[in-house]
Amino acid sequence: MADALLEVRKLSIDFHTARGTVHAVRNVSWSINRGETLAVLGESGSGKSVSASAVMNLLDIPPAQIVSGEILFEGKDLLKASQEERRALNGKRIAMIFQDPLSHLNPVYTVGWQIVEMMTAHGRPADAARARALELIARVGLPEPKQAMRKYPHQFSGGQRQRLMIAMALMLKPDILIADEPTTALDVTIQADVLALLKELQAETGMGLVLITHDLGVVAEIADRVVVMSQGEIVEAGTPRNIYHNATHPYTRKLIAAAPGKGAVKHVDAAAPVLLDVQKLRKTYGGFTALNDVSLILHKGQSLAVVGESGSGKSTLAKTLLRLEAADSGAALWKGCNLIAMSARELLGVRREIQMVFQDPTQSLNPRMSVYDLIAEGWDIHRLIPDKVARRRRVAELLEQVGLLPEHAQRYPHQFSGGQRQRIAIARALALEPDLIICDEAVSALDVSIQAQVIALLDDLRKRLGISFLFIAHDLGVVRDFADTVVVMKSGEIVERGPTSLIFDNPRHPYTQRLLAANLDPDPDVQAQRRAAAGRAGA
Amino acid sequence: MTKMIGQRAIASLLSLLGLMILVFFLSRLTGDPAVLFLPIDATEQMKEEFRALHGLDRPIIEQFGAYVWDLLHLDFGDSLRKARPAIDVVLEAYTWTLPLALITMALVMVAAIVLGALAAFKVGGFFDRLVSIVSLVGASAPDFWIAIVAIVIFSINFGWLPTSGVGTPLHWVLPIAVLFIRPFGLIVQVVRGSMLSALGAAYVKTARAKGVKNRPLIFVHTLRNAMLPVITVMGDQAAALLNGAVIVETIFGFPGIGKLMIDSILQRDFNVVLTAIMVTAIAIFIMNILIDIAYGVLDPRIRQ
Amino acid sequence: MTDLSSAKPADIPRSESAALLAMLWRDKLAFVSAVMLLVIVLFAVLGPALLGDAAGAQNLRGRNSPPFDLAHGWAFVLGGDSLGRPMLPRLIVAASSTMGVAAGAVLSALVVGAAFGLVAGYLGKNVSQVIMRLADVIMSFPSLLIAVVVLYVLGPSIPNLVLVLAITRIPIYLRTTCAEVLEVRERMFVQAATVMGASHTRIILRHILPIVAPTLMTIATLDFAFVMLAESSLSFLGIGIQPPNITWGLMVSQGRPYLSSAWWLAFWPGLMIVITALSLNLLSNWMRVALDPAQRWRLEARSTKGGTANG
Amino acid sequence: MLFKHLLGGVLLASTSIVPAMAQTNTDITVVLSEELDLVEPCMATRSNIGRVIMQNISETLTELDVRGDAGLMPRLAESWEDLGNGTWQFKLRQGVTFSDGTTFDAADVKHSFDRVFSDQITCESKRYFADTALTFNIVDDNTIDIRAEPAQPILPLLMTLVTIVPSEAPVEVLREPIGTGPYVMSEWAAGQQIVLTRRDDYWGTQPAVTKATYVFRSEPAVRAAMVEAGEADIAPQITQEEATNPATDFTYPNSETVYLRIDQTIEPMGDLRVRQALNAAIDREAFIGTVLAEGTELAVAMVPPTTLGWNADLEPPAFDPEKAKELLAAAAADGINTGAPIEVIARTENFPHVTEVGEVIVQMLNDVGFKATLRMVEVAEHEQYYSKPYPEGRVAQLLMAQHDNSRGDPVFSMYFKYHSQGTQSGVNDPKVDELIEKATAATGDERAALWSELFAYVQKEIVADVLLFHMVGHSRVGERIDFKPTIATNSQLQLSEISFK
Repeated sequence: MADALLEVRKLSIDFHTARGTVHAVRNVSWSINRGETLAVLGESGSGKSVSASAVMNLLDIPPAQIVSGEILFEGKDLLKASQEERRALNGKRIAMIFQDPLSHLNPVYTVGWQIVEMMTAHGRPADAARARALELIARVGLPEPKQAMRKYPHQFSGGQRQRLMIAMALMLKPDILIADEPTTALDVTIQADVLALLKELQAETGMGLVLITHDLGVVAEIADRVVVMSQGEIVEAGTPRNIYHNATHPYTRKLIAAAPGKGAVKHVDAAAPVLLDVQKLRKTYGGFTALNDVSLILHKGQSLAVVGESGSGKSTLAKTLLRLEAADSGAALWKGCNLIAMSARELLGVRREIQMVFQDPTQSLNPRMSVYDLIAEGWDIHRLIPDKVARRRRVAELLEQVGLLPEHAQRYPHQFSGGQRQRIAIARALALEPDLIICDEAVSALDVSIQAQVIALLDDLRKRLGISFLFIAHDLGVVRDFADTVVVMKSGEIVERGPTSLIFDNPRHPYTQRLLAANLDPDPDVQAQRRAAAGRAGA
Repeated sequence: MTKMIGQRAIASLLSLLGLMILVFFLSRLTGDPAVLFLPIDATEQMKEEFRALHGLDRPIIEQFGAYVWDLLHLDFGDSLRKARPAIDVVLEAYTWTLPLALITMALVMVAAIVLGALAAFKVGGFFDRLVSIVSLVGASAPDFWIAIVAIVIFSINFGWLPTSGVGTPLHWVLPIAVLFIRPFGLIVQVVRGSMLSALGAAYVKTARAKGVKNRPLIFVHTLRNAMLPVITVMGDQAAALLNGAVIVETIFGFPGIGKLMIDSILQRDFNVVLTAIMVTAIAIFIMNILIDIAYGVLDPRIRQ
Repeated sequence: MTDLSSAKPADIPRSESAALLAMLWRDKLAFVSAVMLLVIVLFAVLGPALLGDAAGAQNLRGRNSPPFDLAHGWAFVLGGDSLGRPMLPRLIVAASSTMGVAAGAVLSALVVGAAFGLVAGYLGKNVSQVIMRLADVIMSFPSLLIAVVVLYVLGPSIPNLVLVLAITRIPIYLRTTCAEVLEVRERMFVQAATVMGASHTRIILRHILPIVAPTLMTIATLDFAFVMLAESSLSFLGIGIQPPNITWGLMVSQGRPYLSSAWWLAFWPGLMIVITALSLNLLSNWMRVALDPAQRWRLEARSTKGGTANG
Repeated sequence: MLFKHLLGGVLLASTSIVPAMAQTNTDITVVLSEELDLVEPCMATRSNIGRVIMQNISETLTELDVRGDAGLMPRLAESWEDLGNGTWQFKLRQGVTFSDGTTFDAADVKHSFDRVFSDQITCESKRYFADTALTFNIVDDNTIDIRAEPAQPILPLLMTLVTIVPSEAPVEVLREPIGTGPYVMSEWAAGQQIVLTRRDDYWGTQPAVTKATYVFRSEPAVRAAMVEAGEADIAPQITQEEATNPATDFTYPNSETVYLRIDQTIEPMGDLRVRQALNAAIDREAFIGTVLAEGTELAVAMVPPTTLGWNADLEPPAFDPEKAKELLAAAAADGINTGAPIEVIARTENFPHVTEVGEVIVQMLNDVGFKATLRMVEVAEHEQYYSKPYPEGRVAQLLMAQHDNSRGDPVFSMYFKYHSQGTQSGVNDPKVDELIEKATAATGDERAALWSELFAYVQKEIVADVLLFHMVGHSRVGERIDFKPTIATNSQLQLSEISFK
């Protein structure tokens, strides 16, 4: 331990914010050597990225303040090194990649330029840098490296961008690569590919890999060691197996328990009346077919999951049903009336009956409206509950229903955590007592433990109020826990449909099979078996 | 991109036509040029002869028809006051206004970008506050104050610069300096604001993790992203300069379009007014198209 | 019943405005600006009634008396003008018309520009293209010609002057609003409102306008100084405000011939314009943060300077 | 192309930094307030054109002596006599050539007048012959008879207003004026400068100035500063505030008269007592040395004292607010609405401090009980109120105006300002009309006496208007120049009068 390549020793960092000082990390220690993979596991707000940011000198000081501790690289304390020395280390010895490569790549420069800059910034000649960049772009699996060099970040897909980020990070053959949630925003199959790529590259270069993640599945798949963080502290450390099976800290246990995909599978109540009957819905954008004759039936009280990766048309389906986009053809019978062809006046009535919960509550809640205004807005629109006192009471009820406090009504969205915001969004949807709530990736941006809570909340609402759900998601674990019927979409078409148990236990379509295979299991043993199986299949 | 420029050009031509019609009729609401051209005790007969000579006695719609007909032959009519083709008068003034505007704008751009970016990088610091206050004071101070005080200091007290006029590059120093102040004050604020948000962007973090030095971090990585709103404001300011800088032209005896336009409006020299407005409008339209192109150059996402 | 309903809303705004005031007190620069503006508004409201006579009393033999000399009484502390009228009361009285013209012009330009911009932006790219070209036309139309046309045809008066100044400023608001709305209308919360059945009016006024408003406010405060100076140059050309009305802009332009012999004639009104513009800008920068619920925390404790906790 | 000025400037800069430095001793620079739109000789009576062209490029047959008492002097005409029957014979100077080399003769005179009267070109000097038909008879190359119908007793004086161009000059606006004067225009860079250079073959005495460069700056402070900084030698129009250096700055009467035109057709201005009260209410002395420059004189007539028929007996109306109040009370007692609103209308930039003069006058009028307000308007609007037909539905108006007559004879003023048919007249008085008509037709002492009587009648008897001031101008003349501005400097600036110290 003492002669680790990089060692964070008893690091404590505070953030001085308006609401007082936040102890972002307290007494955190971890270390990494070449060839090793260390996972830092934690939920948002746990401080899991802070120590890595400190290593890279990315903290803004102020508001951040390093209270105590050391960051030793090759035995030298980086915190005592000059800015210039630390800059020279960044990228060259220690590189870092981030979640959401789209925003972390500069949108106005070609990826080639950005990758080459990794070397030119450290004084290497541009020719050599170009050659190396071409080589690496090919290595991370992008077709036509020369053309790719000339393209801009927005011209690539999410997975490709992360590969480019990886290529960039590896330009100077760093000893350590810090990956901050590198696969979080990616589709499951892409995630599997990227993780595999990271492992391969690690094997080739022998670098140490620090993987910051919230996903137990990722840990199970890739990590040699793991430290679990909660509220700025390391609560547990060990091998993934050890932690998964023998977690001692209650937080770790809670985390493991919250991992989706373990509950009992629900069953359809086929006797319930049909609420929504979608018939041959079709939507094209220019030459691109987003929805190709999609048909599905939703019963009252049912939760129907639409599963697919980005570009599969699942969000377009939601938007078309909600008349945010006009369908080209087809019908969607809502209680017998065709949603697609409805007049504006009729539609207003339906707007009350169908509500939507969007993926990102930060964006779907107007930042300038208080929680009370957000929830009460629907009543203004539909002229319901004119009495102010009644309104206030109802808002309080709704907030309690979604697990918030009545006094939260006067606050603004930014004062809440992501999970709480999504609860506000759900409360807003519930305010109009809808028959159907369409959830578009409603829980995918949330931490696992909160995800579990929100799913439980939705399930509870379904049972108590008989609300139906159209549940659009890419996370199969969540779907398995919540849905009773699943349709799988790919390229605008439904490739498979059936009861949840059937889809999960016996997928027939190869795409479904691939999706399920790529889905990471939080159990390291399961993942190890799958790897072994895949290795045999490959061999 | 080419298609977009084509569309813009057509739209601009239509706007130009609208502008021409508007100015033609509105300007003729403002009185009779004959009484302004002729001395106060000129006889009614002289006024009538003057109107007949310049076609001002005809029904206005007929005058408009004749004007459009001439315009189609690229004849902008003659200046009433100067008895010369209006287009010559206007273009002459423009050869002064255009370089003045372009040089001023170029200097403003460089200074505002450098100072605004540095202020944003050390936000809240002494330099930041200094830049903010100085630029705001500069932007709201009456420009003739600055102009006359500058003449007194630099031309009379120190004798470093000529008071006014044109001829040598030194003659350009004071007009440019005075013109510089207001757009600089505005744009430096915009650059600062825009840089502040750009510096918070995720790609800046990536660049720092790559070990990019501060200077390229500010001026290469961040600045280009921060330029879009800056360019919009710069366009507005440049348009104002292309419209002429009346005060500066008046005080420094600079024969630009601003003073020409004012004089022509006050003297009801309609042809010059119309021509000046159209030439200015064309310059502004061209600049707007250039700005759109600049957007595309700066941000590849806009190109599609 | 009534008690319960009225107690709460009354309680909340009071604490909120108190919190705002406390925040303002903490930012000294913004506080001083707010006080300055308050004083100027008081001048504008009370000045003409209290000091109208003092400001108009001519004394040709005591003209251009220098400032900081109390021999002629407190009113002459900032000097006397070219007709021997005291500068200080004149500056105070002039605040009224100055603010009237500037606020009138800026606000009407803001309202008209923003209204058209909101509608055009909301209706989408094509409509806004048309509106933008219209703005181009107004922008290339020299403001002086508008002034001459309006004032010649409609006659010179303060409302007409406001009209002229407003017309010339509309394109700025139009373009800015239009461009911002084009972006804001694509945001998720607008879709969320649509899904709830919100009407177009509601979406524009309740969801889009509040997001666009801070930008417009910033431009409006910058415009204030611009309009005051534009009014000054119109006066200079003889088509703006004319005596016996007084504005700072008119005083600046009237002081122009005396710049070398009696600097204070143009200096004080110019300084008032600068101070007003500066105060407005500093306060609007502060308000931009203070009125944004998501940014307000920055002001609640001054020790922090940007940047949020991450991790 | 666009940057040609700047590039040209770079080349220039290597040879000269400050232009005045590079001038040889006999070159001068004159800084004027207003640029010339035209250099057309027949427009030379317009002051901004005349200052450059008159007698420098283009000459006239006769010339009015503004420095001495010589009265009308020969220029291109050596002598003239009245042949009776409205005909005047002019003997032309011999050996005079135009700058294009052609010789000056009687045909040139006739052609010059033909151009003035043509409807193909607008000429200012035409207005002086408004109701007069001229016929020309070329006796020989150097003699021309000009007959005026009706007879024009001051025809030789009117000859000071018509510039002579060669008979080759086309009847269109000239851009390269050809004249008999001592200078030719060698450069006209619109917006920047006009350069006159001395001719070698001028008929008269060679002037001292070899080259004159005219530049244009509308800001008076800048004009004064240019002379101070040595960039210019003469700044003919600076303001009172700038004229602070006795060594270089001259103050002189500039032939302008400021007055308030009373429109007698509107109540209460038709009443004599009201008009007297207006005159008594204004403390004219208070303006002088304050708002208006020291040296400004109180006006008793529409024309300056150098004019024919000047009535030395006239006194400016005394400032007597008590009397004004009494007069008003008396008028009010007779049912005159003395409380009717009165607009004092003035033109911005008409003369320096016009707004202040207006403000003070309004204050003074209100002090005695008038209800006056000030209205400042721009030139085009002022024109609407100044000349007939006056706008309908107007309230009582006092129009402040400035009138220039440096021509030596009141005829150029009195008809327009006082005759019932005059375009700017607010008077309708048969005796005034009669006196004007008689004086216009008279000659010699009789003419002077009639004008004198008219001045007295207008000012004392009918109190036709509120005459205010005979104005002064200020010029700054560089230390190396020997030049004294005169009453005519406003409208002409003869380079031949300039010498070097």
